[in-house]
Amino acid sequence: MSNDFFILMRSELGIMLIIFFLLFLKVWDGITENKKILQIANVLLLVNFMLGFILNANGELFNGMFHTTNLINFEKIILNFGTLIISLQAYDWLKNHKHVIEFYILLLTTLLGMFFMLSSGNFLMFYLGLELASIPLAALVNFDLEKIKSSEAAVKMILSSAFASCIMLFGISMLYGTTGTLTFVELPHLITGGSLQVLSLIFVFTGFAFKLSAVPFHLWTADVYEGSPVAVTSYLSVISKAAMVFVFISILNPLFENMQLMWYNMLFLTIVLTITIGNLFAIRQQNIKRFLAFSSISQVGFILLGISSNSTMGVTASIYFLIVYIFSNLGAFSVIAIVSNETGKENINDYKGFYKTNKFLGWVMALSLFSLAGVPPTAGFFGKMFLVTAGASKGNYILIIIAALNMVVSLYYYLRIVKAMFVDENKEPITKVTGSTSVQIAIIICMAGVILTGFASVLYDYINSLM
Amino acid sequence: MNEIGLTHILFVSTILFFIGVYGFLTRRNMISMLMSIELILNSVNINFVAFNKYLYADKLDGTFFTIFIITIAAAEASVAIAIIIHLYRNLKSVDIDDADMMKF
Amino acid sequence: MNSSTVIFYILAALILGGGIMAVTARKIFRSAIYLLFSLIGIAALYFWMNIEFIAAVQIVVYVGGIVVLIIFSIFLTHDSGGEMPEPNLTRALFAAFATCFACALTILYISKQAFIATQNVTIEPNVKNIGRQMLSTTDHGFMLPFEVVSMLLLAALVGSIVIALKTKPSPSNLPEGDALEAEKK
Amino acid sequence: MTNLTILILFPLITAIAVLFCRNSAQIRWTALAGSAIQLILASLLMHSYYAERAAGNVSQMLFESRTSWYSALNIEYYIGVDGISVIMIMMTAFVVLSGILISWKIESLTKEFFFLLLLLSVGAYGFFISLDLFTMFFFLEVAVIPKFLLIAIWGSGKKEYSAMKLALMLMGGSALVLVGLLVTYFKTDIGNGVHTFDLIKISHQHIPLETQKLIFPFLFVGFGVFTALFPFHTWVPDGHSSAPTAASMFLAGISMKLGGYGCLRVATYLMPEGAQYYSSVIVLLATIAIIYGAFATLMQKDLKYINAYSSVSHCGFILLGIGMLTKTAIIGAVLQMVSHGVMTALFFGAIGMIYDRTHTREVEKLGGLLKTIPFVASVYIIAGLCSLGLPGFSGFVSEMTIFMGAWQRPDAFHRIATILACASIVVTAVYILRAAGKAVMGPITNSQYNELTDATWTEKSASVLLTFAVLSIGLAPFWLIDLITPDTQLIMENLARGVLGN
Amino acid sequence: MNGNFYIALIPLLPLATFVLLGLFGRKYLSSISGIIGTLSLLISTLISITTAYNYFLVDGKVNGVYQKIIAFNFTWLQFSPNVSIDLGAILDPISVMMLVVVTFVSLMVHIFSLGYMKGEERFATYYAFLSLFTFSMLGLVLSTNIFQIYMFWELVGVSSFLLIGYYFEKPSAVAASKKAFIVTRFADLGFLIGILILAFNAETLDFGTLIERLTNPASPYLINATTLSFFGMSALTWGLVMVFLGGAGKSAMFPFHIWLPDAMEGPTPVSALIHAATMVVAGVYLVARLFPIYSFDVTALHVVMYVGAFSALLAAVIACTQTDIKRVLAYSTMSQIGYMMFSLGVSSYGGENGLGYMASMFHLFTHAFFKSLLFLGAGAVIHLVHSNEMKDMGGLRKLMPITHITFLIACLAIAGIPPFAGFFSKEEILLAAFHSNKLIYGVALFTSGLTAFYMFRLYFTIFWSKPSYANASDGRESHAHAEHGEGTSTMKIPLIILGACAILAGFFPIASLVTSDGAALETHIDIVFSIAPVLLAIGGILLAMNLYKSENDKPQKLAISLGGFYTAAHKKFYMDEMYLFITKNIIFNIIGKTAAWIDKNIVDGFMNFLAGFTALISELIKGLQSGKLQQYAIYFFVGVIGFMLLFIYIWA
Repeated sequence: MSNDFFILMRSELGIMLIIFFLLFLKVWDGITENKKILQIANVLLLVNFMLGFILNANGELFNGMFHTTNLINFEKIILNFGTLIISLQAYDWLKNHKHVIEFYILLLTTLLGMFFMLSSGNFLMFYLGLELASIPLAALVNFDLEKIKSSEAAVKMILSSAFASCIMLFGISMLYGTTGTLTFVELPHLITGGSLQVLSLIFVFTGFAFKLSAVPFHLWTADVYEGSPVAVTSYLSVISKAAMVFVFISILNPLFENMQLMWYNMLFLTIVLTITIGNLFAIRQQNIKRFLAFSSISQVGFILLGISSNSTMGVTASIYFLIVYIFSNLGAFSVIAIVSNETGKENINDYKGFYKTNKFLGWVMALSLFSLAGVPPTAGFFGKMFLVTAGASKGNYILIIIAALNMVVSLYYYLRIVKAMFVDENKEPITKVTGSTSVQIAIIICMAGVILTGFASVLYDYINSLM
Repeated sequence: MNEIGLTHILFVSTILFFIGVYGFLTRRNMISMLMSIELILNSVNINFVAFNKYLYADKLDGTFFTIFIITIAAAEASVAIAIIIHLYRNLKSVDIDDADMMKF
Repeated sequence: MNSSTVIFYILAALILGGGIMAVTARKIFRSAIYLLFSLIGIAALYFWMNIEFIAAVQIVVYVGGIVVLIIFSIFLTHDSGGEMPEPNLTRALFAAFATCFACALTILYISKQAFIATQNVTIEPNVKNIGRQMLSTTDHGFMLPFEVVSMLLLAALVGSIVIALKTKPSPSNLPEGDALEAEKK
Repeated sequence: MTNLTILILFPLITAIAVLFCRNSAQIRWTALAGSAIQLILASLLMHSYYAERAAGNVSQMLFESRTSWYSALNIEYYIGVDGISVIMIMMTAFVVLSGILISWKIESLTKEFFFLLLLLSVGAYGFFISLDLFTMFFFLEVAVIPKFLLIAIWGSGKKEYSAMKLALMLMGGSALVLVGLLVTYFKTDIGNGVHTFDLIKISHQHIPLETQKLIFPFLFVGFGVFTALFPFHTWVPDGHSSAPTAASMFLAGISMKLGGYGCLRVATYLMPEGAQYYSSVIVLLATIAIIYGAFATLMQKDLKYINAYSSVSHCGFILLGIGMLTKTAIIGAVLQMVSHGVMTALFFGAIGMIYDRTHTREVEKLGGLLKTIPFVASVYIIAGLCSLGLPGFSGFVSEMTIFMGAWQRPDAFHRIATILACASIVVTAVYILRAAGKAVMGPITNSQYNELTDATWTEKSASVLLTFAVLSIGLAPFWLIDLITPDTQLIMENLARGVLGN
Repeated sequence: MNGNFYIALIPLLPLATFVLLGLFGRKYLSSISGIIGTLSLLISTLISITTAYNYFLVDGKVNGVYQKIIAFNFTWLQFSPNVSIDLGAILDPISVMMLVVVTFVSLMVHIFSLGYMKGEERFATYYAFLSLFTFSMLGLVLSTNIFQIYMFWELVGVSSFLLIGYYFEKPSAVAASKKAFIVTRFADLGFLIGILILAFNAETLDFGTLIERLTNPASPYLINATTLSFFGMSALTWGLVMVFLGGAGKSAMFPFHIWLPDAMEGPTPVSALIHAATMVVAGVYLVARLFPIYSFDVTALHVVMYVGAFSALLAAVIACTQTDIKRVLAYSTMSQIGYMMFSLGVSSYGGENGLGYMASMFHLFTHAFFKSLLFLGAGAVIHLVHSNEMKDMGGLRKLMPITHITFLIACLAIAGIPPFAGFFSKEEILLAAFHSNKLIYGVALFTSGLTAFYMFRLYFTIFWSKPSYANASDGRESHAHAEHGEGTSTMKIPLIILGACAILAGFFPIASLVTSDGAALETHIDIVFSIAPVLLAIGGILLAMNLYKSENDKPQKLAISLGGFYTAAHKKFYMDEMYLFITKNIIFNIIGKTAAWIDKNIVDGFMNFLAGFTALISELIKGLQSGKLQQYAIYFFVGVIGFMLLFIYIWA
């Protein structure tokens, strides 16, 4: 226990400190005004986010249960950043909510869970992190307390995620049974591809697939996204997903290196299904959150495509894409948050004629959607290109063709919304909405990201250098 | 104890696992589903303990895993029950098939 | 066939029987009781394996905690005595078929697997060892997970409280049918 | 004029400047000034290109500049021009300027309209100067969304359907291109297993025959979708006819050329053997497009549909020229791209002017416009005459070059294809004259037409500008030929390297 | 004479006029545009005459042969190192002759139009178009390159289109202009393919080189071109026939003649210029230009011959039945060009055998004068009567004496009555036919009789027939006409000049100037030989006089007695209907509609189907997302089992 402890665990410690501080606030009862609390929380998150940059350190703690590298540190920074943005965009919603502090405690706990998951050195820590990241999340999903949809979503979320983690646990137990260890360092040599290990790979893989909402394990996603409060939806679709992707990257190949062919084939199947089915469902959605749920499912397919390349290129591309994805998705969610909060409208049809009344937000939404669709000059184009490039590096062209064609389908549904906003007539368009300064800051950051990330190769190079 | 080895225990746990799965897939009462989850978790626990006991007794990894799983199961159950009850207040039903407002 | 074996089979029967009854019983309350039996059986299995600590935890947490929680919630949802709705027949059949199939497959592979026990010095899973390792930060210490779990429990607590606090649903947010129902009541 | 980046930066800056304008007059003038200066820049580029060539610079690409962009993937921002690009840029500048002039009267969402137009032009300029396939692809796709929005917002008729169809089909095309590019990329090796997107370097690599056979269709069809390759042309009629005038001009004039340029520069140049292997298929499809497009045009009743289908037919010539794989034919194809670019822009401009006044594009409803709006009607007739390949206009030069080149393939299949292609010029005459005869000549069908006012100064300048371009190609093709021939020679040399032989 | 760049002025002056009048005429130069056009053409004409003078008399022959002189030439469009389209000017006997004819006739028409078109709203445009036409025609004549000729060919076509459609508000004029353009364009397709064939085989487009390469029996190009065969004809034959097709189109030979009568919708002076004297002989000129090659290929030459002869006969027969004076003249034009055509067809290259060639050129020369005279005369008549129909005319000789006399001269000339111009040229043609092919001779002879008949039918109907125009039913209108008189002096002067030419042109020593090989050809008028045609012509005239000199019912009776044949001829042997059927039913309804249908339903349908199909699948699988959690769990579990099966049993 030395200085290392504080340096290596600074993100976790920071989050914990914030949690305890907020608990203190709750108990102390000194500050009761929501706005103040929100401001404090945002500032704290900002500080925590900054903290991530100060030092880079590789190392492990607790006998290898906790380890961190530059890459993991960077991933945590990304998650911190996303959480900060979501916190900013949730301002309008939370300022009238009764349980602001609880919201932050739960939110930050899940974030903490993700951090532990990222830094986990064995399956135990991983599992704990996973549960820490999902159980409070279910409570968060239920945070629109008076909305029945919110509860329904929460039930669906907690039951299905419990089911999925059970299945995954079963796989982990098998793995333990065949290897005798749970430590990531020791496992790769012991995993040889025996038949029980195949089973456990399948169980673990499906567990991940569930969390990543890859088809056919995705079915909970849309319902949960639709029912959750906007802030939680964006958190689920961005942060939670990003964290799972990061973990998936650091577990899949390092651990199951000897079973590469097998998991590649699994991925192949999953990617094809995920991209296609995600798209097919996205086409028909009417609720904009639900729509983004399916779109994010399809996006996950692309991320998996990058991961499937099993190379530095693929990992870089995936992480890069996730950053872009955070910008674009949060951009879109910011608009949805404003609209939903001020008018309560969440249907795509409600967005008809949106551009007439809200030029700026219309463009924000359009740019975000273009970025999600992978259309230049937005950063999404670069992200998708790199993913597909990475996917192609394995020489599996069928996969690339399917992915490329699905990009066309996805363009259709993104354009459908753009069309609704820009072209369609509406007798009662959404009135002019602005949102608070905090949301606007979030929007501006996202838009800057969407436009600039692609052109500046710095980010990509930096991620690449972390490998 | 010679005859009853690890494998038998594993059989029991595996069957229990799938009983749990069956329950999860068929019981329409949400609380029942939660109970099925507990069954599954218990089967996993048996696995971990048995492996630890019979194969890898040099460390206590499996045992600890079990302890944590039990803890988490408790936490999960509490949150799940809270949510179910909350939903019940609005929906006046604990039938999972009634919770299908959001679909397609 | 010695006594230990007999005990094992009895325990196995208790566990599995309890489990099966728990997932098939038509009355929810009975179902909970069967679950209790099954869990107790598992605790007994731990005793049988000479892992008393886990067995104790099993009884304390599961039997004393979770099942009680479940039973409470059954009471809270008012229909503890009532029959549960029939499971959807096709769904049940399909699930039965699928689970049996998967179960058979898994068992097949488990039986095929040759498990090799370690030859290293064993550590007794007694309370002392467990306690020592649980709070140690080095050398197979589980201090960190312990802390993490405590965070989880804290969060679960907070979450449960927030959600379970009674809030009045505003009728406007209910679907039409439910709104009507809510008004009636 | 040696820094090519200015060609994309300038329109971009103009586009952004447009966003900061306060009223529509400012917007128009900014856009006009920007595109006028862009035309000057393009002319300067051409001038310095000539000067450089005259000074004996024989390198394949001039004014090259490269900056490492995504170094991990060896993606570069690599730009440069050869003769072909130079004239494409010139053409684009002409069309953009006149498109802006024609759109002078756009009243709704003026700012967005001009912004998107300029953005579209950025895509085109960038595409033509890129020498890195990634960059090229980037610019190719940049142009898609502005097209969608332009049609969907300012269009007419079933604009939403058309816009969506256009965007999806073009995206589908670029998806195919993407697959092709990626496979190509991974087949290249410039040492140490490093792959490259560098067009020039790839052209020196020997991509295995099997790969070429696999990939050429992707690249060619992908780009082909942009240039209305049969049977992927159906976005053309709907898209063009629904688009606002300037967008039609851009679409037919510039955007369809991106495809042709890509087919030539990427597909054929990089995959010489693939091109030879699939040559007959291309010729077949192109011939079908030409003939079938022409016949389909015969039955159209809407001025824009007529021109759109005729674009299918005319762009078939581009593909035919490329597919014939003879030097003359390829020169012809390039000429056809330029020629069709300006010609069809003029045509759509004329149609737009007619529509603005009469509010109909139905041939049957129009009539006698030559009497009431002689300028507009004359422009329509001039464009029509150009379209049907009248000597003195650009169409003649390019079509004849393609025919001459095509005829050099002596086997019966290519002969028949050539003859059928030639035959299309008769059909072209039929539909052009039918439309012109009914719409602008003949008695006045609607008494309201007597009240119409003739072209405004902006419309006049746009027409004059494009007519000038059409005529300058048509009357003095030799300067273009000088520009194109050396580069075509290089393409031919690459083709000759192919083991399949000709 | 190399470096005689001033030749370029001949076409460029009209071009300049066109640009000037086209751009500014309507607004600024409306009143003086006629003067400008006429003056510039006058200069052109003078230069051409000077050129002709220089060429024939000053430079003269080298070794007894007129040389081909390339006045200037520059590469316009390089296809490949050998093959390029050049723009240049060639001077040889036929081009020089044509220069003079074109500029001269055009000048006459310009002058005539000053009066005829006066007061037209688009007066300037008219002169612009006339200048454009003159420019194109001159460019065509001067072409050094087969592709150059094609280019100007098209330009001529389009100027013709513009001029026919001059009265664009008349639907019939628009239709006629379209028809003219499209029919000739269709023929030009043949021309283009012919060019491609010839250029491919000779690897050049330059006339000189082309002729040299394809006429030298030892040249590999020729051997190649004659051995390659396609459907039983050699490449060379195909090429030549195809080129002839183009010529046939522009020269209104059967079966492309249908546009010519309709083309009379244009202003009458235009008809005189384009559809009588200049453009329509372009086909003849083209064949003459390539004659050395044609003479090598009997098949091609036979095609020329038979098509020419058949057209001559057909047109003459139809002309006898038409009632629109301009149409009669149009058919007569077609018939006369048929003469020129088959005259080329019966000819062969060089020396005495080249008689047909010479005769053809001679007839072209003379025909230009008397036919333009006829048209201008008709124009004057129409100007007065405001109608094209014969029935509206009659007894005009008193009202318009000058027109009457000049018209008569022209009729006599075309009928081949000595000593008028037509007699001499027609004589030569008949002689050439007689020596070569008796069948053709017979046809020609019969046709010449018919010619005399229908021309005088026309003459008598217009100028005699009714006792006096003043007695016509509508007195008030006739009074107006009477005042109108013969029009301005600008209209009369050209008639007089052309009348003089129609008399004198026959004495022009063309045999020594324009021959197939450039060497002089000895010709003599064989009195005995001339008896038959002249008698036949006189017979025709007498018959016409008998029938039409005064109003009577003999023509009707005759028509009835001829029955079906008359009707068929009157209906132009139903050619228009046939074409209409083909275009309307086959091209439009069958091919066009099918193509449009396929495009809309199959090709586009497929794209829409793809979209619909995607949506359909989306609809079909929506049940997956049923909202029921257990269903989701089952799918999840099925996924797990699926993976198990796949990866344990299939992909293991």
